[in-house]
Amino acid sequence: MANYGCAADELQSLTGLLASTGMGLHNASLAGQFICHKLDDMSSQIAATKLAVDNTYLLFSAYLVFAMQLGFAMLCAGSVRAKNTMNIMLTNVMDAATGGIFYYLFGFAFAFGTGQHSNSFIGNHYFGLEQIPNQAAGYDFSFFLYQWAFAIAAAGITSGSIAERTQFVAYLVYSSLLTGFVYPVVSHWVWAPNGWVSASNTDELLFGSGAIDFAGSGVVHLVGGVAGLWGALIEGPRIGRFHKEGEGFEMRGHNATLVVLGTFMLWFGWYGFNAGSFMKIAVPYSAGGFTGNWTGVGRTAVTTTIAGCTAGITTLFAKRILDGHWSVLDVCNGLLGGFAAITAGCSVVEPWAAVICGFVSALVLIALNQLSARLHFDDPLEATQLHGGCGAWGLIFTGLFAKEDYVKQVYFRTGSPPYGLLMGGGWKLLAAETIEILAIVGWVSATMAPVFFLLHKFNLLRISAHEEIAGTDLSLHGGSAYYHTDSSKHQAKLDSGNDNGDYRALDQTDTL
Amino acid sequence: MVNYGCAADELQSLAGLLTSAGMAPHNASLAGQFICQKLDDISNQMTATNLAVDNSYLLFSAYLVFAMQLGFAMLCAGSVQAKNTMNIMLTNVLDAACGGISYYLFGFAFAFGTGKHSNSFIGNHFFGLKQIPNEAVGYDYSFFIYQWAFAIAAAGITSGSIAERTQFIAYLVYSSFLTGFVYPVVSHWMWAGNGWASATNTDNLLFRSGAIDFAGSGVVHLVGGVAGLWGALIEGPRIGRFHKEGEELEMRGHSATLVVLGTFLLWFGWYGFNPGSFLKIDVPYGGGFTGNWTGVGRTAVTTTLAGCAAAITTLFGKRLLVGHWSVTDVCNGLLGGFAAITSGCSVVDPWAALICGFVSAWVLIACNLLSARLHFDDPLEATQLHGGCGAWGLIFTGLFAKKEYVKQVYSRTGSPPHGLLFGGGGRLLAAQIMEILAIVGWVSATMAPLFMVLHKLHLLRISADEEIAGMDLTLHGGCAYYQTDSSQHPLKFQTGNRIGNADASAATAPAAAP
Amino acid sequence: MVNYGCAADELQSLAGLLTSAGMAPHNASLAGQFICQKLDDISNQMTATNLAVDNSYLLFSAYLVFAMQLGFAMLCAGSVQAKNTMNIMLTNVLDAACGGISYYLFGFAFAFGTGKHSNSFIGNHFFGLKQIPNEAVGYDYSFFIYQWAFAIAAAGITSGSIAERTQFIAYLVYSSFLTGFVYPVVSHWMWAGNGWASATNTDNLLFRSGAIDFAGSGVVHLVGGVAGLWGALIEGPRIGRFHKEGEELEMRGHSATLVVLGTFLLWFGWYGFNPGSFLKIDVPYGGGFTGNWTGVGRTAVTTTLAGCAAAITTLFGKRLLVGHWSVTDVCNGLLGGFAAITSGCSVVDPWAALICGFVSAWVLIACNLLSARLHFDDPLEATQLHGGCGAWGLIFTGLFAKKEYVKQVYSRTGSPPHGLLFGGGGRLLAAQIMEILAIVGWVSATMAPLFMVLHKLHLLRISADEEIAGMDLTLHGGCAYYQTDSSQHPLKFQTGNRIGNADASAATAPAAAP
Repeated sequence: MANYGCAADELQSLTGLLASTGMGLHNASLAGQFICHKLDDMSSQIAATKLAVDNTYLLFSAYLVFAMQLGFAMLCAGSVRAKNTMNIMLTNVMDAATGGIFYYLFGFAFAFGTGQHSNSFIGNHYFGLEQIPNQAAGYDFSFFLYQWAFAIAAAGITSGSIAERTQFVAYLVYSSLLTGFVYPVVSHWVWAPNGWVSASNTDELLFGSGAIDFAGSGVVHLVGGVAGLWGALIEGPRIGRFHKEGEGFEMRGHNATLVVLGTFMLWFGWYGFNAGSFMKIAVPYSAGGFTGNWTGVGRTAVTTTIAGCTAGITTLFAKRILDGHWSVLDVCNGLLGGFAAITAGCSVVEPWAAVICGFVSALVLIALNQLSARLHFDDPLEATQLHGGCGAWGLIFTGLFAKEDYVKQVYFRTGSPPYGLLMGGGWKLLAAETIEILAIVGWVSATMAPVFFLLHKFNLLRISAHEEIAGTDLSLHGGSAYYHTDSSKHQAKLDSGNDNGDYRALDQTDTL
Repeated sequence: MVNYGCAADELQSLAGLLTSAGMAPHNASLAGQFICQKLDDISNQMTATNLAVDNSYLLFSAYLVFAMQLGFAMLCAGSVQAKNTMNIMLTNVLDAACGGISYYLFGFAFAFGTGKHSNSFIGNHFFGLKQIPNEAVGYDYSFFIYQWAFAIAAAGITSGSIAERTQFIAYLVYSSFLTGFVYPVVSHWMWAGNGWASATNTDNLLFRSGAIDFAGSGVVHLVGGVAGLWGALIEGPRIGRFHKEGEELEMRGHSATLVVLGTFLLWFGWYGFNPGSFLKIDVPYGGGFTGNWTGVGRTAVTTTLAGCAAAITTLFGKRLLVGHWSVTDVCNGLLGGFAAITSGCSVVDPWAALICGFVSAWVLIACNLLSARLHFDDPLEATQLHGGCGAWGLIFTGLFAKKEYVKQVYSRTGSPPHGLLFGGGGRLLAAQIMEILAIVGWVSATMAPLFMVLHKLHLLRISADEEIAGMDLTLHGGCAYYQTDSSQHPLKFQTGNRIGNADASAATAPAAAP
Repeated sequence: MVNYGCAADELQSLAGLLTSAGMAPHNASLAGQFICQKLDDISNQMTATNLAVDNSYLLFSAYLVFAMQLGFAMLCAGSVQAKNTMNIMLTNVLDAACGGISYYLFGFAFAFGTGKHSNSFIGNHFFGLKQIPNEAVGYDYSFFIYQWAFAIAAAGITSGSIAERTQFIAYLVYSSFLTGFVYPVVSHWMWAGNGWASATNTDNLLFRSGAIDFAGSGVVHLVGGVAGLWGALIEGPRIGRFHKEGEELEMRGHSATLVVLGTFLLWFGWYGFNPGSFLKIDVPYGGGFTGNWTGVGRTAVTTTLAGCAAAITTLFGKRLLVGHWSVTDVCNGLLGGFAAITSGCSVVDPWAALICGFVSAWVLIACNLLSARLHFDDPLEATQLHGGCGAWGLIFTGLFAKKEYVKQVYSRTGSPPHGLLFGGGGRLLAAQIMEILAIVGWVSATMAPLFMVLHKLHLLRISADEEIAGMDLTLHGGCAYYQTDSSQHPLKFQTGNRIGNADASAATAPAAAP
């Protein structure tokens, strides 16, 4: 915190100046103390207000990010068949719940536990929120809440990839591991002040640049996507999805309304995800100036919006040309792909560049979907293609289009830091971005693939074919999600033995 | 508001000091005025910013709490049978709408109308928002909006308990009574500056402690739960729910998706409910880095962890007891954890929240088993969830409240009573138990007679015919869902449609249209 | 931004005063500089905090307004037949997406592009957000996001009026035109610093008053409603909706749950729409305790009360007229109340909001009766609701605007024209009526020809076959709902499935698995 009051020597020199007027030393000291005391009071109040504003901003951003979990739940529920609705919704609820416990106990510590004896690979402080709030590191509880909301998003992505055919126990295992260990390590690398690829690393920046992954195209989306890729690969496609002849059989989700609901909720939450990643809003770019982090925050909201919008429209027309109809489901996925892509560079690119980002990400998604259909890769929510593919593109995009001014403002750099290749900033940033992609793909593959494979070997991964055909809701979760027919058809039953004798009498006379 | 500028005597003494330097009195006065004017200007702007931050914070928290009403509507809709969906959603919409009017006219006055001639039982100022904004008590419009959003939540809880079998008129009567009178009185007791059990009471703290019910485990959840208990008891179970032999027929809600949607929205809104109850965020604790924002953040964390712990406990608990992984049970467990932590969220450590959630899950499971045995039918488990877990939450606070946090949150000095397990003595716990007894007594004394009178007048429960057919058809003009569309009436519109020509011309449209 | 530090001459005079005390000029200058430097630092930080608070407030309000788009999507989806769900949801998604691009490229410039060579009819700066952020006009990116969220709401209204029978291409054309040109022009008139009817016009106020349309009863709702009126009129009613004999066939939406969900989300978002229109919250009124935060809070209260009053009026009104308690009607009534209060929300007292809501409910009921008699078919009642109640809202403001609030909200001095019933003269009312006429005229002059041309080119309405089959099947690749799943194709996958081995092993799985 800047101090706007008087330091001890300042008070002394002010007193000295006043004493030089012939004012008695005692009087001078009184006058000096009076002025300095006022200034000190103001300074502490200003500091308090600044913290209040920043924490309020971060908390409400965290709430928005949390709302994305609702979006995921609805998106997933709508995208699967009715018989697996309970299953997928349960996984989404449990992502949040188990994530809350694990991230509290150790996930946050792995990710942001910098301090003495900490290293660039994994954090090791603040287990169980010990020593939080921590002025030295600048972490208050709001920061934990915000990061928790991020962590559960990654697990949510993966649950889409392996939907409709995974055992619930397998889900519990991989979800805990992903939220509690795999994801925190990556977020340590990229976001902690001593992570090895972090652009805010204060010691040694990778390639003198560090990878710019502002809100986590890589950390969140690519991680979730790659984990989903291995899960879906090892499980194989759902029964009936592909045929020997190579023909693909579309398995539609049971409720498009839920998909749209989920997409809009995700869009809503993304304003917390991207714009909120500034963490602080009351930071001016120049003393007394009109611009500050609030400008960056606003610009981030704009680039996010525009990237998503462009991707949605591109998908609309591209799918019309390719498939012949205007598909709202495809547009929703396109939108989300655009968001996933802009997430890395949202704070450091111009709004016009976001148009390019969204346009390309729509094409990336379409291409990957076609490829995965050809390879008989079955991801019920296209999560691998969407979050993995568009997330990777987003990192490269940032390496191409990051603007020097914005990099300096957002990452507090001076001089001329590396920035986007196409903006004349050289190769260093792009190289760092590419390294981030490789590192994430490598790390997640090295950790998650063995997990899924072991589960597979122990027959804990995939449900039986009978169960799959009957639907997991019936076999595992105690019944279907929907009972549109009601239980009034049980009249015979209730007639014979209803507790409410007087009503039973009425039944016999009136309804039979 | 603290004044960072100069008081009149300060200005005078500053000028005096300068005069003593040999400055001419006029000049000294000018110099003093210059400095003080600057300081005053800054002070005013700082006050404004402070108010702007606090009011923004409170307003957005209020919006989040309002979103809980949507959550309730979806949760209730999904938890009832399809044939009663319109009914329960209408009650949820009207909870908000009627609540808005009645809380504006008198509810807010009963709850927070402290001032001259006010007492510790009920408030009597600010009817119809008269004299609001009011600097003396510090209430601005944002405070009203926030409290209104709380008030409508209590009525929403009760509507779940008596769902699927209550006459609409009965609903209108009890809902107005609850939101307009019963709930405001309780909130006056616990939260107003002169409520008899309030922990912020400046005159006379109950047991020198006051009950700590920070965001309303008792005021909101227990009130709603007890009201629901009496309603459900007096109405009796839904037709077909229990059999003479004691066998139970589960009546499942028609859409688990809506239950999950509602649960997540409630979770989302709870971040306004609990952390928002600080009312102000721009309040430093004196240490520099920490302040109400720390308390707010910690409250959000405890809330989250309690819900998460309850959800996981419910997941495994139900798996062991019933044999399947049930998402609707997990959702209810989650909400139980939230209802429990609501009382102590601001004064306990995060690890204690885990205990709170863990126990609340078992409280809910036990209450549900008990109610099944007693043939008590609450379609949304609202009595068990909000009543049972709410009561547990109050006790939990009496056990686990941390001294340091009690001092910060309630601006106490010295060593106020705090959690029994933290060596804070039994005073707080006694006050908490007193609150439970008072709420159960008051709500029973007001709501039970009301439901009984409605019952005697045959205004409470719908007829068995109506119940079997579903209220949507008999009362609300039709079903909630029309998945099949009206295009099966081709005959009708072909023969008699006003735009029959458009229809006919459709085949030959290019030719016929001009 | 106000500067709380020292201007150059202030520093000089302070140093002069100190010198007069016998201080050496150098020392005096040092002491003066010291004090002024501190004040400057504080001033700068306060400016930053002020901007941070205002921008945070505006951004979160914008997010709330954006959430209304989700509300619209759900409301529309629930209000149409199941066979057209995909279609209407796609239009809602694209309203946001296309609106984002077109508003970025030129819509924002048309609306708020004031500057050199700008005029009172249309803006012409800031195309593609060039020169944003702009200190001179005070626009930051947050302002764009907020205005974009408003712009897409207008297009959303119209899509309801012409639902279930419009070609997708026609939708794309009118939507782009409305969001990109028609709406921005109107918002320039009413809200830009030099719009001809703007109440913030600094040169020349219309009737020395300007029209008070605080959050857009006219700019958003009336525009959307009138556009919908022409669209629905030119298209004609849906097949089967009316019969030659004048008999009416109600075509119910397929899901009341979605309607309630959408309504609550719109209510939630309206707290960004109305209170957010203050744009800044950190602005004191000079009195110390009150400021824009008070106005913001009051706006939230009036908005709530108007909606609540309208909902309750509709509930009982419809009960008397139709005979049942209808939740969908209550939802529409609620929204009508919100649409009406949107114009005057910031300048009327809470009790006046009750009147606003009460009347708007009857306006909506009357408009609906009239449209049924005239065989005007608007599937979502958007014309009646947003058009009718929006127009009433503008008149209401002309009647009930309170002088004190007009002065605060529009930073007026002296005695500006205010509500007729409060003795404020007819000027404001005249300006309000002028706004209604101008909007109806402008939107009719632009949108009616557009719809007519599309109609002539056979691009407007789908064929009767398509309409009966439903657009989801014919245009959008399939239905929205697949409650039955594809596992009924066992034969197919048993014979030719790629993972046939998994399938085969399934039969023996229980034995094989450990």
